[in-house]
Amino acid sequence: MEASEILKQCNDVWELRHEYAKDWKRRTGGKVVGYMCTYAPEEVLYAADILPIRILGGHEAPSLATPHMFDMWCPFSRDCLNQGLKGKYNDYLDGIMETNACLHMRQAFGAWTIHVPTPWNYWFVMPNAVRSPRAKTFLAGELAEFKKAIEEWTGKTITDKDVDRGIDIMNTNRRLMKQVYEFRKEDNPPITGTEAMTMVWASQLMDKREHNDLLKQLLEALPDRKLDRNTGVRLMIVGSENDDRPFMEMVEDVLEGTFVIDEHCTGSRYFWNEVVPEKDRLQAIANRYCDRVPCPNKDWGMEDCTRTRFPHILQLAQDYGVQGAILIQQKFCDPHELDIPSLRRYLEDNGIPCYFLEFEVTVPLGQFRIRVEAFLEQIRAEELFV
Amino acid sequence: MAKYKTKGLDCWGRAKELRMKYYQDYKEAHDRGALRWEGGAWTFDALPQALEGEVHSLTEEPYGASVGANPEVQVRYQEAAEGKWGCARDLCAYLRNYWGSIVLDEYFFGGKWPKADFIFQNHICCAHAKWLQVAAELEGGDVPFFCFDVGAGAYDKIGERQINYVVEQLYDGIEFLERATGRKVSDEKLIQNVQNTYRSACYWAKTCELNQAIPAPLDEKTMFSLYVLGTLEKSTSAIADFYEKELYPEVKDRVANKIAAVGDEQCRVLGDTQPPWGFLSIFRYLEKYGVVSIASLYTFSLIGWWEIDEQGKIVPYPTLEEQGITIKDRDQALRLLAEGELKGKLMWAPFYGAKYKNDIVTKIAKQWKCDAAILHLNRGCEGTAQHQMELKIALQNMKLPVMTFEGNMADEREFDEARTKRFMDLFLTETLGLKKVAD
Amino acid sequence: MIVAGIDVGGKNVHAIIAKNGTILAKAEAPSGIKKAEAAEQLYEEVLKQAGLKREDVARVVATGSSGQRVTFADGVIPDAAADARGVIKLIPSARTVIDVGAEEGRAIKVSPEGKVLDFAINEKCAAGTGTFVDTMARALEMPVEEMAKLSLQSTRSIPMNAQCAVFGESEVVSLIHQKMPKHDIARAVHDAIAGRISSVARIVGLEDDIVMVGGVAKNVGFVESLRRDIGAGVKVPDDPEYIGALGAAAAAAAGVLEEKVEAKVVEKEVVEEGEA
Amino acid sequence: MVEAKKVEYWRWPETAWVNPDIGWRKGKFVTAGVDVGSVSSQAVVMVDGQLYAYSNTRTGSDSPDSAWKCINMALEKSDLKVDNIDYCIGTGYGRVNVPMAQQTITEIACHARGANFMYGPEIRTVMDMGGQDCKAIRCDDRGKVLKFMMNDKCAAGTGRGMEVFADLIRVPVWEIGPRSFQVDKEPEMISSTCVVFAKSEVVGLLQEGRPENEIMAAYCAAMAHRIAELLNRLGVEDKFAITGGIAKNEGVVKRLEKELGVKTVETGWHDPNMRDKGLPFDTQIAGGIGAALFANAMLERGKVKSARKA
Repeated sequence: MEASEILKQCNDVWELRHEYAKDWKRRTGGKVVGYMCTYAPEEVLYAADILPIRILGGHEAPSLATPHMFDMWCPFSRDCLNQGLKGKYNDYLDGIMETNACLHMRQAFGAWTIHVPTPWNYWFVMPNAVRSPRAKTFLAGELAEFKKAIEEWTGKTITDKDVDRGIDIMNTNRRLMKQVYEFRKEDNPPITGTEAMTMVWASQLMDKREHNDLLKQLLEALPDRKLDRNTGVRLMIVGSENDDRPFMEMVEDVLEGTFVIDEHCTGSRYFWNEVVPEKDRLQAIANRYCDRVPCPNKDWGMEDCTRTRFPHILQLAQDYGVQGAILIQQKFCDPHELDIPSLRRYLEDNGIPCYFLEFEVTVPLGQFRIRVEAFLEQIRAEELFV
Repeated sequence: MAKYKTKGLDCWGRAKELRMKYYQDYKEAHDRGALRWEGGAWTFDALPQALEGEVHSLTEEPYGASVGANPEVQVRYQEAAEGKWGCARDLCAYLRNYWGSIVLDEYFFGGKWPKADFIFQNHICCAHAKWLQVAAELEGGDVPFFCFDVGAGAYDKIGERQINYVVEQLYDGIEFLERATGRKVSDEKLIQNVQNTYRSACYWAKTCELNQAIPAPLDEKTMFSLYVLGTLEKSTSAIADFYEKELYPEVKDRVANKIAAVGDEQCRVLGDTQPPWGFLSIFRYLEKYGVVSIASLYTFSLIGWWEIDEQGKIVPYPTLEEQGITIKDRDQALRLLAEGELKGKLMWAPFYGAKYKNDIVTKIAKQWKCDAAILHLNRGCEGTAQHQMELKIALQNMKLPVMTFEGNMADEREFDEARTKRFMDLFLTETLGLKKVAD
Repeated sequence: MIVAGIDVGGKNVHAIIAKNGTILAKAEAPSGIKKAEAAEQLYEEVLKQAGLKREDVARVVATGSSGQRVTFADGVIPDAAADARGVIKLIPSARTVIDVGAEEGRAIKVSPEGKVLDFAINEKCAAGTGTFVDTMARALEMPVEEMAKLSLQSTRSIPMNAQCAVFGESEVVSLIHQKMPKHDIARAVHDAIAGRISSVARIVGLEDDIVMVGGVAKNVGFVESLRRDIGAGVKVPDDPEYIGALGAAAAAAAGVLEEKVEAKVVEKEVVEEGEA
Repeated sequence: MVEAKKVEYWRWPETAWVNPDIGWRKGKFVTAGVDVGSVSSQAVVMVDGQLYAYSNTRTGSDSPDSAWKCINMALEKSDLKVDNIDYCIGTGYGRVNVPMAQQTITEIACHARGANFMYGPEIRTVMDMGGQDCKAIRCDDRGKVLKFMMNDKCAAGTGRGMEVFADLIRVPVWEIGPRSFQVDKEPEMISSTCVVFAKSEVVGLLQEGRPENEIMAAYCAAMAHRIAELLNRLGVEDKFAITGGIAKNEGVVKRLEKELGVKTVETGWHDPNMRDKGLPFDTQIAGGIGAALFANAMLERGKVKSARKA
């Protein structure tokens, strides 16, 4: 299959996520569980043959959510709740879960469990002190309880073999997506940032076994793919949740820039780390979620004020030949707001110019275009003078 | 002529004195060869306070609030944080006051910013660990930093596994302290501090429980200035004594003699979250209608420990004496500390879901006989403002009239006093049908 | 009994004189800067219309954001209270009132007696106010009325970021630059504000009958957008901009008088601060 | 409609000027910069990088029309036709809709370059206060952008805000600056950040019978403060110049200097003989100048070909 055809299928899943999930249920008769944060241990859900899908926004004014979350809560989490309140999930979602993460999604989850009819819901206590060895032990215990709860709910015991299968599905998906990202290092990447991230969005919305098949075909097709476009400035996009396709397209199609790498929980941060197998499977999964690239909310230590995410971002920037970074953040997203002033200094001190943008459910494209265009000019300013 | 007799608190002056001494001690600590550490109001201060020799802390939220109560200073600090440091304007208002204070190298209680010897934080909301992580950066990046994770689950889900998670961290914390300061943690002091922590937390709860009386012996505006001590150094004898031996007996006496906080009490209001500190005058405004704010999950359990009894009632958490416990060793002390904090602090329950907050707060509304609720939709603190709109719905479902107003506990740029009073007029006169009783 | 109601808002003053529930005369004028005088003059005018003298009027009640400035009023009631009373008078089945004025958008839950049970106000942001509409009309270089009618021709919705009046204006400008048809832009503007208002209304709950009042209720484009958002059932009474004055008159007739406080700068009193 | 009858106090005079000392036919390259902003549009025509003609007009709702309007107005008193222009660059909000332009560059780059030309190479910080955006720009000695920041949501402190205010208080916009200093003592600034709510705050002050000048002072102070907040985020480096419409409002500029503790370079040509010749100096044409200069440089370096039609 043509790369473009495969990527279009990913985009279809993203655009028609509900239709996909309903169809999946029809085909498999399995259960579908929505999760609101990427700290949800999908391995265990796959082990139980449950389809985990990420709850994403609809990029529309979340006016149904206002009576439950007033204006100061992040527009993305309000948009997610709004989708639920609109009944978009009513006829197929079997369960909803949230993990200890930001306060904003907790609001959305709290309201969801009260007002959106969903048969099963689960609060998963994901520890915050991910750099403390204590967290790994605690998380393994939490996973055991989670596994038990699912067994009680589905009436099926989850064997070690099942868990191995779950881990394998997730790891394969992570490995394949990382291989696709490799192509973005090329001078003229055969895949745009918009396409690459759409691929990740699809992975969060569809059966990863099916996604893996698409990825394998994509990896075969990419070497021969030549895009008829000017790469322009090699950009990195960093920050909180981002599935704002119009913005990405504006930068890559209208302006002369290409996102060659991202650091989002709807992008690389989601799949960068694999589970390292060990005898105690749940412990292996626990280690993965403690050692993964952290959400800023969990990026702090027990010795000093260092962060682990910053060096990782810099490494990505260097590996992918980044000329400039666009730091985005959902309005009111504290975890990222708390890191951005430091991150900006860190990257600029390391020679990577940054520009900051605040996202909402719909971004004012007119306002943002001038900013990004000027930022691209700033990066290539020398060309105007020699 | 007022309905009830009323008078100020005898222990008021003592409370003020303890507070000012606290901020002075931190400032002068180094001159006296004492150690200085920064941490949150909810951190396990029993540990660093158990280090050998003299040790003083600066808790970040009360500091941010002190600044917030002075709009001119607050705006200057926050604009420094937003301008010079470049942080978002919608972050926690206390945090911006705190960062701005460091950026300007200005200690609100006089002199330059007193840099800490170490940081001993605990992570409650999205901001806490990051708050002092950045503070440490601003202070030069070389301040030893330790932070607890207490997000182990809601009070009703706390078992051995959850307690162990925190106890293990407490042991790590002690190692960190001894490594970072070169001083030893004394078990004798530690045990003493844990006992004090229990006294502070349990006796504050007992005091709040007395507010179920009609007329209420205390109004929230006054309680704000009383629980604050527990957010400073809950593990010291001075403060534990204040709660157990001064405040509690006095309030008990007020109830016995029907001494009211507000003489014209005719409508008992339930509150939520911190008020706009610079504008406590809105409470005086309510008093003109005989309306008195007497209860809130926030005021009760920010430092108070509680539990839900068999009848589903909210009652103060038992003291060590009531549990018949005398602490023998370090391990027992640490376990009791973790247990009380995880099980007793109902304020944490909302972090695990709207249902928890609704359940607890509707109980409070009933037990404390509230006639209405006035909720401050607090843009300044996401932690305490969680699920406020859900709470509004839950309270209205129990037929309690509810008014909300948007504001910010410590960013006067986000609070409109005149406008808020306009809403209060509307709510009090139209919805509650009250008339002014005083001018 | 003859009574009068005066509603002094951010943009206009409305006055009504009624006798035993029937309106004898009503008038409107821009409130301008000197609101007290504007109210004074309009009152004279409406008295003349009704062929009455001041002493013929038993009671005058004022309302609106500057109601406190009406020196000749016997009483003042909050604007939301006036809305509630006024609407219930015209449409007794009303349970939810949405009032969008020049500088404030609000929703009120009313009892059958016209009592305010709950209310929510569009918090301090111009988006969701009449002024936002005016600003956008200016950007489109057409009168508000024209923009309203034009928007009805649109069949597609463009999501617009209705955060700030000034930013909204540049959004409109960039839409114009994108050669977007003006009727679609006009609709986008109305949809954006309607979205904001409907979310405020949802806070008090959308119980039927839902009635929209206030100056913006005359904007057919906006009402259309609001109906698309919260349902075709939204009712709009005749002369929706007079509801406040009508409610004030009703209050006067009912003898409901909140004690009148002179508008003065509240002196900051020193209160012991607490912390947390 | 009430509004229709009202005088429009925000309406500042449109201007145009042609340099009598330059014979454009002798020149090697005729370049133009057309800056179509959200509120005002300027056309600048240069001959070999020398200021030949310019205009400063109001922007209509249609960019192409506005572009034509201002370029025609600039060339009204000259025999130079648009077809004689070798290369034209469009900039500003409506840059993508400038029909006579061969290329576009953002106003950020153009204002930095223009400020460098107008105020001189020592300029390191440029503040462009446009109609709906404030842009704080850091640049080098060639007017190359090193870093920039723009105001975020709630766009108080923009030219548009000042116009709304002028209309409200019924004072011609150019009188506000001077009159804002005719006060006994500096009043407290308007607290609201929002143009619309600042408006109701102003109405409130007027009702309290506060003198107009005082209110103007309060408003200018507020605007200066907003802009200072933005500049603080960027960090102001000397020398500091202001371009755009608000630069003409000393009521804001002086207060801004006071807040930042940095003086702005005085408005006037850096190039001595342009100053001596008394060429008119308009802070609003910086963008157009920058664009025209970029066009000239590109032709000089053969990066682009002349698009001259006649």
